[in-house]
Amino acid sequence: MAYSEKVMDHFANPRNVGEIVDADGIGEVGNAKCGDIMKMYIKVTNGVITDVKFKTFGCGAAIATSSMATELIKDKSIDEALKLTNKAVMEALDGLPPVKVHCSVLAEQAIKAAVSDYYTKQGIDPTPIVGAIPECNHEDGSCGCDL
Amino acid sequence: MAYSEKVMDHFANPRNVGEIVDADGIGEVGNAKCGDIMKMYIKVTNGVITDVKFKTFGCGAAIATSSMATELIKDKSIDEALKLTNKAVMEALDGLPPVKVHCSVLAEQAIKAAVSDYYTKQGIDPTPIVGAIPECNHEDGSCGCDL
Amino acid sequence: MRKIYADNAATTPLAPEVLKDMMPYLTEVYGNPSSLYSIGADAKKATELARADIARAINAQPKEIFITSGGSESDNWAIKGVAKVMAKKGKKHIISSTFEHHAVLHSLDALKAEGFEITLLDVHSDGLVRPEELDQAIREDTALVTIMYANNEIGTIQPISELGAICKKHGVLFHTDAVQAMGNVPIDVQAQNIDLLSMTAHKLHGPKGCGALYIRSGIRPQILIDGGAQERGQRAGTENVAGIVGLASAVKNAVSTMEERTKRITAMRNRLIEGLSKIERSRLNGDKDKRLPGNMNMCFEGIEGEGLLLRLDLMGVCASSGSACTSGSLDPSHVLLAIGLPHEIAHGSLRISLSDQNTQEDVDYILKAVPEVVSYLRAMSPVWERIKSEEKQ
Amino acid sequence: MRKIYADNAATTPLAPEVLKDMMPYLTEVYGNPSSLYSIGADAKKATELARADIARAINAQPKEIFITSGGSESDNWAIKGVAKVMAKKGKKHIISSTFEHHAVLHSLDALKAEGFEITLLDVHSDGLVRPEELDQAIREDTALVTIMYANNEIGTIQPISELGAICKKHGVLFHTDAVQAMGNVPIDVQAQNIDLLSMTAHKLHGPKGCGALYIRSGIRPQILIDGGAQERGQRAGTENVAGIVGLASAVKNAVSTMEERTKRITAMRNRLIEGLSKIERSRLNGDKDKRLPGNMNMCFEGIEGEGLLLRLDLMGVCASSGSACTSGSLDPSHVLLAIGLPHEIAHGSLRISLSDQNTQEDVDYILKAVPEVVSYLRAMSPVWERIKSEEKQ
Ligand SMILES: Cc1ncc(COP(=O)(O)O)c(C=O)c1O
Ligand SMILES: Cc1ncc(COP(=O)(O)O)c(C=O)c1O
Repeated sequence: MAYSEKVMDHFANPRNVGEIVDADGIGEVGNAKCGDIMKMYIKVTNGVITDVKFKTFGCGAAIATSSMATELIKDKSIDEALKLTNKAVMEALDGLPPVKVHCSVLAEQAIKAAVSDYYTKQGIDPTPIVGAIPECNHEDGSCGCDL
Repeated sequence: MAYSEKVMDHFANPRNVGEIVDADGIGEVGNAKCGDIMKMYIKVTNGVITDVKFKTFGCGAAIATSSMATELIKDKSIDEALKLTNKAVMEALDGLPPVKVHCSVLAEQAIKAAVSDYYTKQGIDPTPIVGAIPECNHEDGSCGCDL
Repeated sequence: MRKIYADNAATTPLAPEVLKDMMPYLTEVYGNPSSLYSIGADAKKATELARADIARAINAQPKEIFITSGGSESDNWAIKGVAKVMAKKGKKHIISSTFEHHAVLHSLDALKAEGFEITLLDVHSDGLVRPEELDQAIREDTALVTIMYANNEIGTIQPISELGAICKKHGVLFHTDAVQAMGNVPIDVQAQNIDLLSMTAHKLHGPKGCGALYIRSGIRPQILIDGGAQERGQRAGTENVAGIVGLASAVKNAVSTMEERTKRITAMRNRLIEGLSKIERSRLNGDKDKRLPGNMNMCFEGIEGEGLLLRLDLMGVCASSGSACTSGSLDPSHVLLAIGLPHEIAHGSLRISLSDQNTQEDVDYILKAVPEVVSYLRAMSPVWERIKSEEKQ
Repeated sequence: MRKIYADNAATTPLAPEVLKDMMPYLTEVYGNPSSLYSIGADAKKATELARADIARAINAQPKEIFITSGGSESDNWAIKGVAKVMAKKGKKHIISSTFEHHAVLHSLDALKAEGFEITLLDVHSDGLVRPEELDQAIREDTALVTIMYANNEIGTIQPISELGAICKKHGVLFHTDAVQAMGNVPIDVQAQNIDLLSMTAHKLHGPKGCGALYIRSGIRPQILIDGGAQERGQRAGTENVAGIVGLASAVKNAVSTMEERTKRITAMRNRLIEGLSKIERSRLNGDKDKRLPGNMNMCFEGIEGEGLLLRLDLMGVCASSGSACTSGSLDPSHVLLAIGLPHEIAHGSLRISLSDQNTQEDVDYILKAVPEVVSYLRAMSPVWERIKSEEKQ
């Protein structure tokens, strides 16, 4: 299970760690039972994500994908952020071991969850825009893990 | 399958190899199918084995036991020679690997066969004196091998 | 950067003196031990001396020692081999424990698929089976009891003598996986009524790829690897002469230095446990005393094991975890679940396993590194955040 | 005294350059390949590079190479593992040949005891199976064909491509024991339709105790050694990293030097055969041309093999024999009996197997030593005496 140098860099020096006290949207996905939880905070100004922070409980790949995902959506419009796929996160990290692909799925979902929360707080129903975010439940495979 | 030094000595420099052209008794035991045949020649004067020679087709232990057996009966009375057991041959050689014990049995039998032949040539029925010498037949185990 | 190897339960460095003993058999004495000529006989002699050394270490006879390729093969052979033979007598029930090594558990799974019935004894929260529960579990049709001597993750040492006595009382064969125990605790197969025992060289500074199975004289498990007449016809394959010599050398070293060495290692291990127990919301896994000298296994709430290991690696410390992530499966270690830990907590475990090559300075360094890494990861953990906020309420 | 090792079919000296490749993994790179930290990752990388090298040598993919403890384990796993899986589909018939290695024949015996039916193809007096006989032997319920690539005693090389094509035509799995062939003949599992292939390191100047089984992608023999997730979950046990690296190094060397090396060895071998054929009442065993480069196997009437070997050893020549005595059994080699030799003659066989490390001077010496020893033993042989006296009549 060898991680790429990019993964190790983002694990060793994760970008955007922390919380935003007055966040406009907060999303949390994952499940401690499964061993990974990601929580993402966004600050939105004029439809642009001007700041983003994360907290993650999880393995090296979970931390690295969180870090990379925040980098990829920072200063991007919400629309662009919603287009970010787990594949793009993986590619930006020069790949992930097969058993770790689910971490990139979590990262994608964490962003969607934060944006949903932002819309909800704005009084807008997020579902038509963001779609449903599946509950992570590794046990019945419904979390969408690639495992 | 390690041979003792004594075995290797008697294999490398076998004593009493050859034949006695005017032998008083000749015994042959064993079976080429089984991989060993011993032929023993004795010269008898006044009930004493004054000369003995052997020819052997067989493994290192077969050659060494032949050699040692001839040494042990040379200049001995026929009675003494008949008392030589395979165990005594083995002991004189500092032991044999378990799978080679049958070689010492063959040596004992070869002596008996030669003595039988001597008595037969003297017009004496050898059976009461020497006993029956079993045909070597490894396949049905009747050769008395210790295997 | 300082490099500290503290994962000796996973594997150990080959000891230089063991390698030295092996070298002739990797160079000039290359003969096949089954060959007649002198270079083969020399190899043969070496394997037989090695066999005697291994036997002596556990109070067995040389002819009761069978060389294998390691602990996994020994476990498979012992368990499947005895099961196959006993099945012919109508005995198809096997007793083991919930936290055995996978070499045992998966062998049992394979037998289950063939119609055997398996009873796994509980190891309780302290990681120890209860002899009386074994006593009760044994049935008329019990073919084998297989319980590990010491656990590879949490290091707990089972009451093997008592278990052996119970097996003897019932006339049931007793196998123990002593892969982790060998060299760390005194073993006497006679006194302890052990019928079969697995060991491997690479856990005690011997080479990888060589182990042994002790089989009490008179017992004949079905052959796992059929073929040539090696190992008295019970395990085929040209002998790994250097490996066998290495195994014996390692066993001999381990046994002869056991008392003094384990005392030293235990002291270091206790310092680690004491020091790291000061971390809030930490807990020691497995009984505090009935454990292998070098084994420390703790959980730290709010963090996940792989992240912990990787950051320790960045600081030069090689350790291990029962974390799911390290094994490529999503479930945390079956061992930690077996002692009753909830998944969330089982994910945050750390195993440090010391050997003779570790020093007090290593311990000092680990005592500094682990709290640092735990703090760092907790600071970024939403789980820890929740724990702390629940504490305040 | 001159020392000539001419028993390379039994085992080969570890090549110094192979040992050199292994040394890092016997010293500083001691990590467990399953571990996360860097010293484990380095070991992992080495095993994966090795796997790729081994795969390349037989035109397979790296994921089709599974490391084992040697040829015997590979044979057992392939044959028993495929048999168990195919039995579930109602296929319980296996085809092999009469002169396979015991690792194959005894695996087949074990399966026979479990209700499998075994057909052994005749190898005829030249030591070669006839493809048309395989074609006829295959049935609806044939689970597996296992025929060795080259024989270990008489060196004959089977028409593997034709056998593979026949298996493919019938949709039957094809395993070959290539322990002796590996590195001596070009092997292409794709072109030759080989589904499973056994190899071992110690026959080609690699270390003892490490081999491999090639398993074509899509085939899943039942696991022989259950446990950890090593070898993609198919063969448990902490990896013998040094052994794996040594196997790959040896395979790579053998394949890259094959053409030139085998030409040289074949020339020496031919000189031996020519020279020793001048001994009266001698005969070459196995086809003259379709044989391994280094293999010479001859019978000398009137003498017994062990005596021959021991006297050659006294003269510094290490060789081998299919004689009963060398193996501790009373029957002569099943291989020599399989090609139709009578017991008496089969007892007097001599196998000389050359490698790259032998020289023309070695050949000269052997050409002098063997006739001398044969004469000496014949002079004291009652069997020879009889042969000569019968000649006169
Ligand atoms: C043809 C053949 N198959 C299998 C084996 C067994 O290999 P190993 O000794 O590595 O188990 C050998 C050699 O001993 C052999 O020559
Ligand atoms: C308790 C236990 N049993 C069995 C094994 C398997 O041993 P090996 O890796 O030598 O096959 C191990 C180690 O991996 C172990 O810790």
